[in-house]
Amino acid sequence: MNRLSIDFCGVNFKNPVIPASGTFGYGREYEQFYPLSRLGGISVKGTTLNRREGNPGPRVAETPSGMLNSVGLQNGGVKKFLEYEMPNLVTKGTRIIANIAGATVEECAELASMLEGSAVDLIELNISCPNVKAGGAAFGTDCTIAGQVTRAVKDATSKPLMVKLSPNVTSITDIAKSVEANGADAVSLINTLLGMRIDIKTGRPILKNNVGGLSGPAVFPVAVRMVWQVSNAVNIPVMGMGGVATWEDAVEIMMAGASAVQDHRRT
Amino acid sequence: MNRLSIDFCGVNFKNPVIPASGTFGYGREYEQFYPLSRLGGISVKGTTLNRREGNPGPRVAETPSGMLNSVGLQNGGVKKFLEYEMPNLVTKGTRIIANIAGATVEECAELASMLEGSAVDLIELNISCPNVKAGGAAFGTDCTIAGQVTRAVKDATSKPLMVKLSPNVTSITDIAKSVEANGADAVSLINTLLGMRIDIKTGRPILKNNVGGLSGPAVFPVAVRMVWQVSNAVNIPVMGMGGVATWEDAVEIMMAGASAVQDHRRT
Amino acid sequence: MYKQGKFIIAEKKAIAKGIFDMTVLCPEIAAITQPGQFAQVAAEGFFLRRPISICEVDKNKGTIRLVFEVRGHGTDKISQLAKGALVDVIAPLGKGFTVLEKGKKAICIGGGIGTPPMVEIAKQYGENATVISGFRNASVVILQDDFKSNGNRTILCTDDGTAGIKGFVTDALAGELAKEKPDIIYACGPMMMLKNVTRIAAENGIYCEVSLEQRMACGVGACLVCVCRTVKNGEEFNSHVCKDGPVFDSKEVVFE
Amino acid sequence: MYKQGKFIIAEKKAIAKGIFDMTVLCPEIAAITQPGQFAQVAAEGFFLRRPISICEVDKNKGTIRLVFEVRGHGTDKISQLAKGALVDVIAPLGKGFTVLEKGKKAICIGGGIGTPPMVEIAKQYGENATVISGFRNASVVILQDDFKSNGNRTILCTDDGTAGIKGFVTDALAGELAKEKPDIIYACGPMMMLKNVTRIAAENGIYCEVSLEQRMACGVGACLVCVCRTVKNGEEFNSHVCKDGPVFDSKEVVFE
Repeated sequence: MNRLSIDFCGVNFKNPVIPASGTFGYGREYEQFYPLSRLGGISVKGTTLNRREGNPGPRVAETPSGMLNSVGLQNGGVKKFLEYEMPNLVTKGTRIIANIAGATVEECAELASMLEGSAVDLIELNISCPNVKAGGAAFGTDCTIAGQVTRAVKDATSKPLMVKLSPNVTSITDIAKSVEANGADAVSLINTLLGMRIDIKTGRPILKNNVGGLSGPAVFPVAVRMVWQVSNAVNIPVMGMGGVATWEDAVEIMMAGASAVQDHRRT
Repeated sequence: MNRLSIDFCGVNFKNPVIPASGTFGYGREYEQFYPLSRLGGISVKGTTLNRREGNPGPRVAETPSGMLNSVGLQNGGVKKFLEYEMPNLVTKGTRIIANIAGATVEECAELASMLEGSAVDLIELNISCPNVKAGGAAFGTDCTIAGQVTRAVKDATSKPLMVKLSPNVTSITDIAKSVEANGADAVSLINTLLGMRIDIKTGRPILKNNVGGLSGPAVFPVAVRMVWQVSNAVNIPVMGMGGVATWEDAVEIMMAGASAVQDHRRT
Repeated sequence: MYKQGKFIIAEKKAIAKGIFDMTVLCPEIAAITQPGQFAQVAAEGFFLRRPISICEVDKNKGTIRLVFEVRGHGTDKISQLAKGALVDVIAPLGKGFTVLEKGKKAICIGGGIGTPPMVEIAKQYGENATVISGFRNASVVILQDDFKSNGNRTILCTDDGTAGIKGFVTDALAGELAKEKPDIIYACGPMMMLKNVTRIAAENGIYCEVSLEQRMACGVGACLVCVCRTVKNGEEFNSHVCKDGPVFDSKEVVFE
Repeated sequence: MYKQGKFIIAEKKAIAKGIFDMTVLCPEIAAITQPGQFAQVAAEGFFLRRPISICEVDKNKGTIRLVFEVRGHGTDKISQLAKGALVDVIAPLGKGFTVLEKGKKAICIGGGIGTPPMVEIAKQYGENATVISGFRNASVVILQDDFKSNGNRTILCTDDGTAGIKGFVTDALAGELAKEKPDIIYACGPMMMLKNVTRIAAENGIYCEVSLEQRMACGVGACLVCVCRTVKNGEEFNSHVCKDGPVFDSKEVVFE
């Protein structure tokens, strides 16, 4: 028997450590370093309904103990994911977490329904992206909208649903309670903190998109705090992430209440 | 003429760099390193109506490129500040920013009125502390309450009023607009981000208070982003702070829109 | 296929103002490195590695050579590593230059700190390669002797004429093409230079490869931050310097 | 008055399992250091300095001696600094031990890594000082020869009896007091040990000073994080280890 294996909202993972979405591509790039079969699972990069080119560069800026990124959800779209990536992923003997993001509630629901036939084990719904119909405010910054999109996606899928929460809010526990009340089987947190760097030689923001998401060890204390708050506020399992770089970090965020961890591979 | 001098909401500072409240005590501890007369000003540690013992220890935890603290506003109270610290500070030839914090709107107003006769140049109102009458939620996390306390303090003083904003909010620009509409002459940001560390040897939070405020270079990208957002949203001057450790950082946060900077001396 | 490890610095010296020359003993990397590939080098205390083009490879000695400029605190930290110390490197990374069969002629163009990757590719062509390199002034001229020991013909340009001929590498390129057209052109340097080299190559119907730069994170194609704009059969799309490049067919690069 | 600077490491060696002995050449600091004061030592790559008690001062050589245990990544980083390297130090900090006039007798008590600060204070008393030090086992016994060369009487205790007598320093202290009462007792070590030493000293009516530890940031009394609970004329209040201590009159410390 495998003492590291866990049951996470009905999905069995052979161990609780999973590379975070967006840091690991579809696994192809790191396969030689980390045989995917050794990973508890993989949360693949954010997938949208249609192919997205993402933001213009520069898309990255270094920060103390971290980095800002503004990739802008570049991906080939859900059809390419299902036709090109899934056939490869299913052969790897690891759990597959599909990370999905939509511009509207309807789009999120449609994305989930398109994954119905697939071998995806768990759906991770990214609610930190802008809700076009709500003037671009992120779904994840409003309890009502976060609840609505969760409910719509849950109704559109038979797979377990994990909602990825944004830390850029006044009360992350209120958001967590709302998505739990609306059918979420789990929550994952934290997504990136909104940040900015300016090139003092030019006076202009380093990122073409001006602002970007802060990740890395710098945000780890915020992740630990929010995981601790949320796991004390909801009854569904929490997947912890945000600057988890070492095994000690993984232990610490699990002590804060996470049942599983998404880590940020450093190479 | 001094090319570094600035006018900040009517107060002339000989230069725009000021040690942040809580990092510099009342100046006594660092005098031999930094003659106070060379500083643009000093934002003294948070002062409350009555003497406060603060939180039990440990009050500090190290984090990647930063630290958490939970001092809990330990201070001798406003009377001691006026009788013991002010007579010393007025001899230093630098601007004095009094940082005040109260448990209720009325207490904040009373604090401000007690500074009326003093040589304090600028009042910095800390609205990140818990509002006892609102169940302990920080004044600074609600637009209405932030506006109310700002108005009450403004009505109680003839001195320029700067409101120090909390970054632990969904929209810091909404809070900034509310305090501007209610009479704030300036805003300062960011206060610390709420964070937590756990000692993996004991499984317990390192801080006796469980959570604490994250400061240091780790939070600098969040500070730059919020200063940029707020300075584009209000017409009153912004004093930037949060992980400012080098002259390059000071330049960067001023490029983001700050007219002056509170820095975090590293020794 | 790339390797990661901490390797011994066999040689390190400053070769010009703020420019360092580091030879790293890493046989498993040297054995598989192609001209034009790069290395991701860790700078202690910094979150992101620094991408540095591989200047030269010695498969017999099992070494790679990194010539880089100190541009900030991170590269400054790397430049402080001493001979004998360990340096944390991931390499070889990215798509390198296309090497034509023996006897073909090449022109290699380097602009400033874009010059180092030209050493290994020019070496493949020996006397059949002409290396045109340009620098701000004499104080930052580098690698001319290395090209000569490759057997390459060299044309040195400086903006102020303090070394070689006064003028831009593109002027020298035009002059060369007027005399004889090579089978291929390689270029690395500022975007404006690459844009002009690309135009001149196109006007002369010569295949040209350019090596691009972009702010980078993972270096292996996973994080998608090092984006550059490219075009194929009329359709524009985003490529990534670390995996699709750093070397691109110049016709496929979209220059703003 | 304290100084900050980068100073040369004159000596560095490991003296027990995970315990290092570093001598730093800093005449301006050595000249003003009192027994029981401490230094704030920077660990590269870490935000906070590490507070380390000053074990010994040589005002002629202009050196201070720091004996510390590797407890985490930060102290590990400091322990890697080599002889001849620079170490960034702020010292002397805090309130040290009260030194009585010549001829007075003292008992100095060190528990584990609380032993180093006893070297300098015991030196002030020479043969009039008895040093009782306790350790987990023989593998972590330190500084006994230093006390002997001070001319001190030494009593060594270990929890498991693998060195010296088997038992606690408090047992040895009680035994000493039964024979003769000193004019003062100094102690540094685990809180439980300090609590018991304080009780025994009080029962025997002997003035006692204890040196405390707490997680620290600025080290100079500005940030107020290194809090400890103290009492004076019946009133309890918070003091700060870095400025009001690390040495306190044991009667004024509130032990939980």
